Amino acid sequence: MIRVLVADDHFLVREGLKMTIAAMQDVEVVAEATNGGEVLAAIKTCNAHVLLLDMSMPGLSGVDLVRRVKSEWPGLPILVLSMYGETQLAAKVLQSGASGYVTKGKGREILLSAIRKVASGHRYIDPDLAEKI
Amino acid sequence: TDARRNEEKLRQSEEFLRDLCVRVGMIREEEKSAIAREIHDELGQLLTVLKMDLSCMREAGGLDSRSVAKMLRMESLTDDILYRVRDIASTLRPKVLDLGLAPAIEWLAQEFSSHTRIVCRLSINGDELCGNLDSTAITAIFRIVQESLTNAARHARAKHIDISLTRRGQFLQLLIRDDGVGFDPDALPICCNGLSGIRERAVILGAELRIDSSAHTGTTLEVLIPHVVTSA
Amino acid sequence: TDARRNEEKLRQSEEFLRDLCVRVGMIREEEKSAIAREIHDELGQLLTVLKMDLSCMREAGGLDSRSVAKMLRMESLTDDILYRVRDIASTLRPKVLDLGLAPAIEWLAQEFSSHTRIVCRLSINGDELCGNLDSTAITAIFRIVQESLTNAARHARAKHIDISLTRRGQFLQLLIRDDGVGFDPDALPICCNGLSGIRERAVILGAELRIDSSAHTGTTLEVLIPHVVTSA
Ligand SMILES: Nc1ncnc2c1ncn2[C@@H]1O[C@H](COP(=O)(O)OP(=O)(O)OP(=O)(O)O)[C@@H](O)[C@H]1O
Ligand SMILES: Nc1ncnc2c1ncn2[C@@H]1O[C@H](COP(=O)(O)OP(=O)(O)OP(=O)(O)O)[C@@H](O)[C@H]1O
Ligand SMILES: [K+]
Ligand SMILES: [Mg+2]
Ligand SMILES: [Mg+2]
Ligand SMILES: [Mg+2]
Repeated sequence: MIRVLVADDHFLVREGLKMTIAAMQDVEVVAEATNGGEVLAAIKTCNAHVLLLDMSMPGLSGVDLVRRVKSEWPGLPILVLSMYGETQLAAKVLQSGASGYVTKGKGREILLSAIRKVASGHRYIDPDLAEKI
Repeated sequence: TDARRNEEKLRQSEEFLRDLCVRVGMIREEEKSAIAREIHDELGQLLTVLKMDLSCMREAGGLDSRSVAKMLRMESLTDDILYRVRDIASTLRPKVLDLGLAPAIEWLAQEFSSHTRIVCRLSINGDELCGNLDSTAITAIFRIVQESLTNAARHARAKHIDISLTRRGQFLQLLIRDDGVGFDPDALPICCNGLSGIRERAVILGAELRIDSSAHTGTTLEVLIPHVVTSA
Repeated sequence: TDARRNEEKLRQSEEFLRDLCVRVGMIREEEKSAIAREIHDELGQLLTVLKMDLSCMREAGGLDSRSVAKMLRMESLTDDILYRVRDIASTLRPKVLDLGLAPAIEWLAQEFSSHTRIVCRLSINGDELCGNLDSTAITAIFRIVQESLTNAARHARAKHIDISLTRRGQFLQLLIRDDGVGFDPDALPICCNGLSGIRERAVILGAELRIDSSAHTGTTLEVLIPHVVTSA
């Protein structure tokens, strides 16, 4: 089982992600967070294999949060979920240490391959963006 | 002394207007980013949720093939709406502006080339300098480039556009040059907003603006931005 | 003659800035209505289609009760999104502005009273005159009233607000008076946008603006709009 920590400040989005992941055979949600502080706290206790991270949350978030998590937990792959489709942003996020970047609104298939990819130590870039990079 | 007093009054009124102009320009950008944020954070998130609901219901199985087809149609409609939402928000204020001037202009040039098939060459050498620009200045410069590209695409019938940003002593020099049909900058209809938007941004930057244009040489827009602006 | 030349230069620059200011204010409103239209028409339309698709599928029958519950949830989510779309669009530019100044101000006062429970009294006597205002002027006056009401609600702790619009010879006089705590208009922090927005609109209207305020009398804002503006 791939253990996922889900971080998003939007309640309904978290519910949606949990529902989506519940239907995946080999993936489970082990903890949730709604801001940067909660992410850092949850990592310590939940033994996650993947951090599924919303790009914009209140407080510490985005690139800064990715850097912070990477410096404290270099072995934890981060898959960033974002509303933004600009390739420069994706590049910046990956450069800061994230393993994957997916724009929100993608279906279960893409989310599943992305989670599996980053969990096994590989990179994943949203197919819509990959062609532009 | 009467002349003196008049002059002083005029100068004050000029100052007042300049302040107002800067202020209004800033408010306008703030308004835009507030709307962009609202669109992203509110509409975008809810649409994402809807999309997940639709996919989950379809993938859970148990639906007949007609229902599955309907669900797929709704999912793709939701994708369209999400696409429009992203597009509207990034027209208002591209998020990439947060990364700084160079990435923002790169993004702009890339989008522009892919939409218009006009070749867009970039040369950004003042990057260390750009790092010091505050976000008001970055946005103003970005908007000048954006409107210049739009004009080149709409009016110039240009094949190439060169954008350069270079340090020139105490100034940051922005040049945008197209090889199109040119126009007469002194004989403009008053109906248009683009160039006055550019002028407004120059005022905000405290910059000097020059437009050279002729049928032979195409159009060159030069903006000389004083270094002072960069220390905010 | 040196003084003359200077004065002339200054006057030109003042004129340039005034033009620019008016232009920028107009663009801002145009931009807002364009975005409002896009959000309202494009997104609104697509979402309505989605809503109909959802209802249709549910009402066609053949779904088990769990699926029906999910469909209902998605329909209500779509309603929420539609509501947000309308809200954003009408914040940008209330549709009621198309009906003219008097109805727009009535709508504003009504919305305001119902949200704040502050009594809002209207007296619009210059209505024949208002009929001649062009849409730029109508929008500018509307925005002045809007910001004044917002300020009264946020800062004044007022119980009553009087809005009047009256013909005064060659002028249209707009008065907005609250019975709140007042403030010192000459000692304002520079962080705020509301009053400079009001000033900008006064410039657009070519109007005179006066703000009287004290702890005893509350705040009165007077705008004298020259009749000339009305013939556009
Ligand atoms: N790069 C260019 N090449 C050729 N003509 C140009 C160029 N830039 C501007 N022009 C001319 O100058 C005019 C004014 O430009 P401006 O951007 O102010 O208005 P516009 O593009 O016509 O309308 P908008 O308000 O949408 O920008 C244009 O209509 C066009 O004739
Ligand atoms: N009707 C009023 N009664 C009392 N104080 C007022 C009133 N209108 C304005 N003020 C004072 O003037 C200040 C400036 O008002 P202004 O509208 O420019 O900014 P703001 O309301 O604070 O912020 P915003 O930019 O959101 O409008 C206010 O902060 C408030 O202290
Ligand atoms: K699961
Ligand atoms: Mg978020
Ligand atoms: Mg233009
Ligand atoms: Mg205010």
